[in-house]
Amino acid sequence: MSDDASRPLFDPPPLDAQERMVEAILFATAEPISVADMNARMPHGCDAATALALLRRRYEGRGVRLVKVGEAWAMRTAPDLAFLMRREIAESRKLGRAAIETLAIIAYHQPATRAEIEEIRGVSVSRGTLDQLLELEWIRFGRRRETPGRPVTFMVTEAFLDHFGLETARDLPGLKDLREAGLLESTLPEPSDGATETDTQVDMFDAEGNDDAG
Amino acid sequence: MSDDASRPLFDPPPLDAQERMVEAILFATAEPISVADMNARMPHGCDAATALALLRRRYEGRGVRLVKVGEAWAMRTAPDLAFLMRREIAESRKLGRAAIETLAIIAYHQPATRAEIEEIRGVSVSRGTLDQLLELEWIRFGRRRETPGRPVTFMVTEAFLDHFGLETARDLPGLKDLREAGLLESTLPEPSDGATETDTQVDMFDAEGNDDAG
Amino acid sequence: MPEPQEEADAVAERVAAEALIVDVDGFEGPLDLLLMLSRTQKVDLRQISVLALARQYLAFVERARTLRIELAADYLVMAAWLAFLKSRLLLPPDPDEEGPSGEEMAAHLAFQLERLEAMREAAAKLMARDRLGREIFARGLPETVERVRSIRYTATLVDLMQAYARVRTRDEFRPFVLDRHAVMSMEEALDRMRGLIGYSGDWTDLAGYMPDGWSEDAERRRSAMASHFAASLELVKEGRIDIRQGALFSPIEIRARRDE
Repeated sequence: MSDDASRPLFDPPPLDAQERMVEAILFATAEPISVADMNARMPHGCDAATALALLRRRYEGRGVRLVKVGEAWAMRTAPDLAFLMRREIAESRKLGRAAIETLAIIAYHQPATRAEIEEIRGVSVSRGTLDQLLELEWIRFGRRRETPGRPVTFMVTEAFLDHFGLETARDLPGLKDLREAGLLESTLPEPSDGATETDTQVDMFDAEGNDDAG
Repeated sequence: MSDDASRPLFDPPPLDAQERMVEAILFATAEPISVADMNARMPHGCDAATALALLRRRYEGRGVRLVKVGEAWAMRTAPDLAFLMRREIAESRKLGRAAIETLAIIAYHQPATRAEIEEIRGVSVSRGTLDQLLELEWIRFGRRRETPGRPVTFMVTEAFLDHFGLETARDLPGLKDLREAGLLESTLPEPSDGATETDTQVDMFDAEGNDDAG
Repeated sequence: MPEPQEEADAVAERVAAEALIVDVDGFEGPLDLLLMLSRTQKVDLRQISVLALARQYLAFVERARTLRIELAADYLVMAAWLAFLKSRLLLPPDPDEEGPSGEEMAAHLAFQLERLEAMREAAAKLMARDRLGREIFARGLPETVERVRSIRYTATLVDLMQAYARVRTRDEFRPFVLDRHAVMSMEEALDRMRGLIGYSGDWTDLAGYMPDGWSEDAERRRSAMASHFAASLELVKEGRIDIRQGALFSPIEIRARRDE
């Protein structure tokens, strides 16, 4: 900016060049900017208001638009594209082994204390596992057990029953049912006629896939 | 995202709508964004790359333009409008000569070990110099060199490319001349005058004819 | 090289050397100093006279010494190396000498200087580019992208039941480890019998070796008997006892072996 602003030494740049300038200024400034400020930045003789009007028209219907904020102007994404500004990272994950086992134990033995869960699982139950289940609202705290230390108990929730399509926790199939349904094997349920395996107990013990039976 | 990705439930939005989306996404951020990231944010079935090509053409000659930075894309003001932006310059810490030279050596020789940098500069590289460049996120650690001591190597980053307006490290100024003159080798090339390509750097800077983005 | 030129160079060299001494700290090491000195030769680095450069450098170091300026060790190391190089370049090559010739060493030094110069120029070009935040600008008013991470955990009733079954199945395996109240292992029986066998010189009924509390309950008795019998056979194999049974289903008797 020269100090003798009164004397027009040069012709102002053409309007489309001015439009570019306004565009760059609006794009890069960290705050909304007034027409006066734009004029102050642009070469002498520029008319930011006119350039702005052109630019505004150019951005009509685009992904970004020019908006007036008080006396100043800013670029903003089009409101209908707001959904792009939210990154929804929806992941569906299988519940981890520790969590599902803990959940199962609570469901079958509720109300269950942490110590009881650990006794049944044979390994300690981390705070994180219980937190996760609480957060999922699949378990909740039950009444404290009237034993030394008064440990809290855990129960399954309505949401749990909902999710698993159960009316009550008592509807959970019993161990015998599980065995009969073939759920005690890590492999597929046995054929319904039971021709090959005579005793479900047997395949439970001879582990995974030893095919030497034939 | 949706669990049956195979079945297109909805047709993707028309291309001009996709272009708007890419525009909005790019305007909303100061960081370069990869095509994969754009696709992840856009509705299912969108093709950000195609929309991006359209958008790039649209912004040709405008006050802001679309630039490629490594594998990502960003909106940047046109360089010829720098004079408008004087007020936006956030005075950054001035880099010392050692840091600048070290940066150049890493950029032109990458991946470069500390010993190699020292060999070229003839003086030891202080920890502070590398720290400063790491802090600026202009360099990063590369793979360890499979030589005795397994020294770490340094590479330039995407932020480096972004800062210096380079699409890839291959676009470094004068790279081709330096390589032809054998000055990117660790030793004087055989005086065979042919200035034939030697293979040491080829992996980094191979693709010779990258089409220059205007 | 023509004579007057050489003289002019010598003058320039002296002037430069004097200027250099004032701020030796301003140099980034001996290579940087050499590069500066080489500029006084006003030739392409490829044509540089390394011999002349070595002389300049050594003169510089000498001068620094007379002025009692302390030079860092690496400057002195370079001086020693250049003195060596100078002698190599001046003396006729010794055919018995190992290692690179003076010319090769000189060529490598020239290469190093050229490479350093090239990197300096590259650095300057790089810094002179239109740079982000100086000539080119990013979006000044970025809109924050909200990150909403929603993790939906899924588990089916079958998962749940399988998990429970898994836990309970593990439970049924536990007898091998935990439910020992009805099982006595052969190792246990063997340990007991090793301790007891020394006292029995005569044939004794194996049933007499059953530990207390293992004979009342049938299940425990069976296990204890079986393990003690197996342990006895083991001891027979070791040659520590003899074993006999008078008739089918009659008591099994053991005694410690005498002949040892």
